[in-house]
Amino acid sequence: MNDSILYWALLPEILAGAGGIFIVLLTPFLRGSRDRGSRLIPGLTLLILLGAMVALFTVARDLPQSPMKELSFSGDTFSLSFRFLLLLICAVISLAARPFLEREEIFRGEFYALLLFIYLGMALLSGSQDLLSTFVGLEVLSIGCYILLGLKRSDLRANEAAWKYFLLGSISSAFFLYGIAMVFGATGSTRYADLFALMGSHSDKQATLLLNCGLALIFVGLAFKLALVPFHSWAADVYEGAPSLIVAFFSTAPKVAAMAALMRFFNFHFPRMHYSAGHFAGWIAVASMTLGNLAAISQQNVKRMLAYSSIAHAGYMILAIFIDNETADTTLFIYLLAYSMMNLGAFLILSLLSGKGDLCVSLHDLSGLAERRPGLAALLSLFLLSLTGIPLTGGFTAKFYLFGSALKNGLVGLVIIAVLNSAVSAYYYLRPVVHMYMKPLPESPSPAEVPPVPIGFALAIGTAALAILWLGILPSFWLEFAEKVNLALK
Amino acid sequence: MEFILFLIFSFICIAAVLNMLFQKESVYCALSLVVCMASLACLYLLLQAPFAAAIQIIIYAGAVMVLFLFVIMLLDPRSDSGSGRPRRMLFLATVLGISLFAALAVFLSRSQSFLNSGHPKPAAGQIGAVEVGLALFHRYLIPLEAVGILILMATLGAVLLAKKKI
Amino acid sequence: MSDWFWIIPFFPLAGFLVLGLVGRRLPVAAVSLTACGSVALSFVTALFSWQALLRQPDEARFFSQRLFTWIAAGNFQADFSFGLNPLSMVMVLVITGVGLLIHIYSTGYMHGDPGYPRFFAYLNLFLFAMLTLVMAENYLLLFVGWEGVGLCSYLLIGFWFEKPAAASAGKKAFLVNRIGDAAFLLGLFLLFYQFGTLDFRGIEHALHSEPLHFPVETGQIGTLTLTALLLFVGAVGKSAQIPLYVWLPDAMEGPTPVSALIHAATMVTAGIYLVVRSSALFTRAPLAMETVAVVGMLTAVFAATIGLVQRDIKRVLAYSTVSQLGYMFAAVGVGAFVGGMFHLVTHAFFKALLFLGAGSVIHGLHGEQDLFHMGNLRKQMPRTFAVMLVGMLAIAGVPGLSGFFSKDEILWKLFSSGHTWLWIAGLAGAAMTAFYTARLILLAFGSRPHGEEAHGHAAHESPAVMVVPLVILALLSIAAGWIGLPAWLGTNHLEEFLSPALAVHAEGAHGAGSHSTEIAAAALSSGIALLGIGAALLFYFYRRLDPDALAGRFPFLYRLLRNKYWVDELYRGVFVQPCLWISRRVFWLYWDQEVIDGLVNGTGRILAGAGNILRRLQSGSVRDYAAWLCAGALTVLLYLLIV
Amino acid sequence: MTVPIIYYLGLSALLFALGSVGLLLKRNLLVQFMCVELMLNAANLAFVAFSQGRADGSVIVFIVMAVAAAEAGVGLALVVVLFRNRNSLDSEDFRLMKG
Repeated sequence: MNDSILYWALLPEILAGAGGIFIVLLTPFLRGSRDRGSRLIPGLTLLILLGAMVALFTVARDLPQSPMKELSFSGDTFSLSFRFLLLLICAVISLAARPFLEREEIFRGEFYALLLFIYLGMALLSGSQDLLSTFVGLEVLSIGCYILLGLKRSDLRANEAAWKYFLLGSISSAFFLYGIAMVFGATGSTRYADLFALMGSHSDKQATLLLNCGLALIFVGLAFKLALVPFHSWAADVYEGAPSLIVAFFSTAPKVAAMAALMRFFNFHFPRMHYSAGHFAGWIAVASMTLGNLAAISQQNVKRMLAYSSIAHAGYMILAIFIDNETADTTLFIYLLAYSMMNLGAFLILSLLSGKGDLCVSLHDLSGLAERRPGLAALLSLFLLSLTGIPLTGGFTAKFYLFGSALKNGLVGLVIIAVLNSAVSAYYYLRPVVHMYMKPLPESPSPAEVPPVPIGFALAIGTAALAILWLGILPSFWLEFAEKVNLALK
Repeated sequence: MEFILFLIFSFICIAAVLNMLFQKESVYCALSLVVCMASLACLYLLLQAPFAAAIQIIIYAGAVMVLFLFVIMLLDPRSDSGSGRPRRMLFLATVLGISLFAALAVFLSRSQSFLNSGHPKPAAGQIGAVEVGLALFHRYLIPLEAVGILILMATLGAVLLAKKKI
Repeated sequence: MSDWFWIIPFFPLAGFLVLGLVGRRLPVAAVSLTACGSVALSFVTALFSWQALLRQPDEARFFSQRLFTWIAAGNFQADFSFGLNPLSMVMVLVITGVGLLIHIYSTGYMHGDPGYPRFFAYLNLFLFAMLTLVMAENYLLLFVGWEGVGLCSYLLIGFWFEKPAAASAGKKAFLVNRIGDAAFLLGLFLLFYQFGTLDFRGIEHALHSEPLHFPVETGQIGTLTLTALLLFVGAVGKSAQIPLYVWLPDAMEGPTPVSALIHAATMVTAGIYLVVRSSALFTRAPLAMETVAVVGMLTAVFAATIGLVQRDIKRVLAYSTVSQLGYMFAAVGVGAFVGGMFHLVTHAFFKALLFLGAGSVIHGLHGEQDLFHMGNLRKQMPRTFAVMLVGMLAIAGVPGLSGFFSKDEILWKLFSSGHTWLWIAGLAGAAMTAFYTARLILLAFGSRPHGEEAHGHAAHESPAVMVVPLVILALLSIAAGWIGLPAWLGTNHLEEFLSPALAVHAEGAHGAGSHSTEIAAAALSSGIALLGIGAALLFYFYRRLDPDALAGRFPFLYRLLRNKYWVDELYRGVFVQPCLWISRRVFWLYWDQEVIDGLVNGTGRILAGAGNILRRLQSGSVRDYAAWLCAGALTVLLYLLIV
Repeated sequence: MTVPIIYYLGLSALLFALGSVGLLLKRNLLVQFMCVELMLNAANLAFVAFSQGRADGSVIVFIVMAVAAAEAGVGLALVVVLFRNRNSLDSEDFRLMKG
C-alpha cells in the first residue's frame, strides 16, 4: 500500500477534517463574544472549503492514472468531480447560513464544523472502494443530518422532522448493513475490486442469488437517501418541518453523494450487475417520477411541493445508472449539478421569504411577490423554470443530456415516461410563478415583511443562478469539464 | 454440545426479544434487549469470534444499553399504553414480519449448500484482538478514521441537542 | 445587411429588458415608443435583409450566422446560430410586420390598463422567442423558441389574472402545449439518434446523400416515420389541431391583440412552419404526410362545424383559426408546402384583421363579446365595419381577395394530388367558413329585427391609432393574394421564392391537371363560398330562414355543436380528474378526510382496504412510514425471488 | 458436533424480522429505537457467521458497533429534546405534519 498516494488523494478531506476539528476547538474560546464568533467562523469555513477546492484541483492535476483499487477509498476522477460539486454546495450553504441561523436564533459555531464533517462523509461515499467505507460514509452523512435537523430545538415541527428522519434513516441503515452482510457472505469480501473479480469468475447460481439479495438491500439503503418511492415517506414531512436553509442543504448534497455511491456501485464497478438489478430499479424510477409529480400537484405548501418534486427528480436521475457507456458519469454529473443548483436556489429564496420561524411558505404567501420584490420573484421563477426544464436553463440541458443518452442506450420506455412526466410537472412548478406575477398582494393576513437581502444570501443565490444560466446557455464548459475529469478512468 | 449451546442461547435470545415486543414498561424492554445482546455475545463465542463477543458485551450491552436505561430513568415516561390502532397494526406487523423473515430465509436456504461449501475456509482459529487490530489498521484504515470523526460529531451533536443551555 | 440580419430578434429582446426592468417607472409614451420602436427596427432590418437575400442567386439564398457554440459534447454540437432562408424570411416578415401593426394597435387598445408596461414587455419577449423559433439553424434552438413562445402565450393569456377564466385558460394552454412539447422532444432525440446532429442543413444533407441511407418509407412505421409523427404531434399541440386544439378557444380570454398576434397570426403557425421546415424529412415518410393531411382536414371541418353556432365573437374567430390551420396542414400533408405557406401568410393578414376588428368592436361596446347582444354597429363604427367586411370576404374566399387565391391553391392541390375526399371535405369546410364569418358580420353590424334589444347604441368608433393598423391590414388582405397567383393567371412569385428552401420541387404537383380543370375548380370553390355567404344572408339578413327553427329540427346536432362535441368534458373526465383525484385523495388526505372516508366506506371492502393502505402513506405517523419502508424492501426482495 | 452456519443466519433473519415487527408494534420512541438496535445486531450476527474464522467479520462488527453507539448518542439526545418539548414519548403524539 502506498500511503503517500492515499494521503495525497485525500488532501481536500484532510483539510476539511482538520478545519472542522479546529472550529470545534475554537468555538468555546469565542463563546464570550458571540459577535466575533459569528463573523470569524463562517469566514474561516468558507476559507477552508475554498482551500479544499484548490487542493482538489491540485490533486486532480497530478493524480496517478490507475485507480487505487486496493484501498478502501479512491481519489479517482469520478470522485473528483462529485467532490467538487459537494464542496460547491457546502460553500453556497455556508455563505447563506449566518443570516439565516441568526434569524432563527440557532447560530452555533459548531454548525460549520458539522458541515465540514458531513462533507467528509459524503466525499467518502463518492470515492468509496469498499462497502464498509460506503456504510461509514453514509452514517457520517446521516448522523450529521440528524443533528442539523434537530438543531432548532424549540421548534416542535423541526423536532418531529428530525425524529422521523432519524428513525427511518436508522432503519434504512439496518437494511443497508444487512445487504452488506449478504454480499459479504456471497463473496467473502466487501471490497469492490474483490467483488468485481469474483463476479467475473463466479458462476455459482446460489452465490448469485445471495449476492442479488444483498445488492437489492444495499439499493434500498441508498434509495432511502434519495427518497425514491416507496422509500420516500419521510421526505415531505421532513422538508416541511425542518428549517428551510437546512432543507436546502438536505435536498441537494446527500442526494449528490448517495447518487454517486449508487452510480459507483451499480454502474461503475458492476458492469454486469444492472441487468439483473435493473428491472426493479426501473420500476422504482417510474414509480418515483409518477407518484412524485402526482403528489406535488395538490400541495399548497411550497416546501412540500418541492419535496415531491425532488422525489420525481430522483426518479429521473436513476436513469443514469442504466446507461452503459462512457457518458453515464458525465450525464449524471451534469444532472446533479443542475439539480442541486436549482434546488439550492429555490430553497434559499424560500428561506429568505418565509420569515422568522419558517411560517410563510404556502403558495398564498407568494402572491404578488413580483410587485414587492421583482428581483427575488424573477430569480425564483428562473429556478422554477429550470426545474421544469425550459430551454436556456440548466434544467433543460441536464434533462436533454440525461434523456438523450438514456435513449441511446435503448431505454425507450423509461425515457417516454420520464419526458411525459416532466411535461406534467410544469403544472405545479408554474403555480408559484402564477402566484408571484398574477395574483394581487394579499390583504390579510399580511405576509412577513421581507427584509433586505443579506450579502451572504445574495452571493449564494447569485452563485446558484449563475450556475443555472451558465449551464443553460453555455453548457460546453461544464460538459468539457466533466468529460475531461471522467476521461482518465476509461 | 455446541449445538445444544446454540439452541439454548438462541432460545434465550428469541425469548428476550419476544418479551421486549410484548412488554409494556420500557425499562423491561431495555433489560430484555440487554439479555438478548448478552446471549448474542455467547453465540459469537461459539462462532469463534471472542473479540466480537467481548465488544458486544462492553460496547453494546455495557455502554449503549446503559445509556438507554439512563435516559429512561431520566425521563421517566408513562408506560406504553398500547398502540392506538392495536388490531390493525398487530396484523400488519405480523404479516410484514413473517413475510420479511420468509423472504430472507428463502434467499438463505436456497444458497445453503454454497454457504456450507462455498469459498475456501482459512485455517479456523480464534479471532482475537491481534487479528482484528491488524486488519483494522491496514485494510480498514479509512473507515476507522471516518468512525473517529463520526464519534466526535456524535458527541458534538449530543451536546448541541440535549444540553440545557448552550 | 447580410452580416447584420441576426440582430433582428434582439431588438424585441432589448425592448423586453428595458420594459421589464424599468417599465413601471417610464411614462406611458416612452413605453409605447420602446415597444413599437424595437419591433419597427426589427421590421426594417428584416426588409433590408430581404432585399439582400433577393440579390443573391437562387441557390445561394441563405444567410447564416453562428453567434456562439451552445452545446458541444463529444461528437454532438449545437450552435447558437441564426439563419435566414426564403422560408424563414417569409415568416420573419410576417411576424415583424403584423407584430408591428398589432403593437401600434395595442397602444390604443390597452390604454389605461394598469399592466400596460408589463403587457408590452411580454409582447416583446414573445416576438423575441418567435423570431428565435423561425430563425434557428437547428432543432434545439428552434425548441428554445418553441418553449419560449409557449411560455409567453401562457403569460399573455393569463394577463388579466383577475378573471379566473383567464388564469385557467392560460394553464390549459400551457399544459396542452407541454404534451405536444414532450412528443417534440422525443422526436428531437430520435433525430439526433439517427443523424448525429440536430442541424437543419446537416439533416437535409444526410437525407439527400447518395447512396441513400434513408430510403422513402412506404406503408410502414420506420424510424423516420416515427420521428416525423412525433414532430407532428408537437406541431399539433402548438397549432391547435385535433386532438390538442382545446386550448385555443379558451385562449381567447387574453387581451384581443394577443389573440390576434399569437393565437391567429404567428405562434399557432409555428407548427406549420416546423413541418415545412422539416419537409425533407416528411417527404421521406409518406405515411406521416398522409396523417398530417388527414388530421388537418378533419380539424378544418370539425372546427368549422363548431364555429357555426358559437355566440362569442372571439370564439367564432378562434374556431375559424383552428379550421384554417387545418387547411394549411392539409396542404402541407399532400406536399403543397408552398400552398400551406401561402395560406399562412394571407391568413395572418385577414385573421389578424378580423381579430383586431373584433377587438375594436369589443372595445367600442365596453367589453361585450356576445354576438346576440350586438347589432346595428354599422352606423356607429363605419370604419371598423368596412375593414371587417374586407376581412370576411377575404377569409370566405371571394374571388380577387387574398383568401381566395390561397385557399383555392390548397383545394386545387388536394384535388390534383388525388385526394378527392379531402378535396370534397375542404369544399364543405369552405362553405361553412363563408357561412360563419358572414353570420358574424351580419349579427354584429347588421340591423336587428323589431323587438330585439341591441346594445349598439352606446358604441363608439375606436381611435385612429387602432384604425390605421386595421386599414393597412385590410389593404394587405386584399392585395396579398397577388404574390401567389395560380398558373392560369400569372406567376406564383411566392413559389419561385420559396422553392429553393423546400425539399420537393414543384413539378410533381404542377402537371397533374390542365388549366381548364384548374379554372373550373376555382369557379366551383368560389361558387361554394358565395353559397355560404348567401345562406348566411338568408338566415340573418333577409330572415327568410329561422336558425332557431333549424336548431329545433335537429336538437341533438345543435346541442352537439353548441357544446363543442363535449370534448372538453371528455378530456376533463378522462385525463384531468383522475390525476387530480389521485393527487388529492391519495397524497393529501387530511385536507378532506370525511370525503375519502365516505368514499371508501361506500365502495366496498376491497377498495377500502386499498384506500386505507394508500392513506397510510402520508398519515404523519412514523410507524406507518416505517411500515412502508419495510414493505418496500420486502417488495424488492420478492421481486427478485419471483423474477 | 458443529452447528451449520445456516442456523445462525436463520436466527439473524428472525431477529431482523422481529426488529421490524417491533417498529410497527411499539409506540414508545425509545423502544422503537431499541428495535432498530436489534436489527443492527441481527446484521452483526450475520457478519460474524459469514466471516467463518476470518478477521473481517469481527472488524466490521467493531465498526458497526462504534457507528451504532454514535447513532445511539444522537438518537437519545433527540429523544430527550422531544420529551422536554412535548412531555411525551408516544410516537402517535408526533403527527404534526402529514399529507
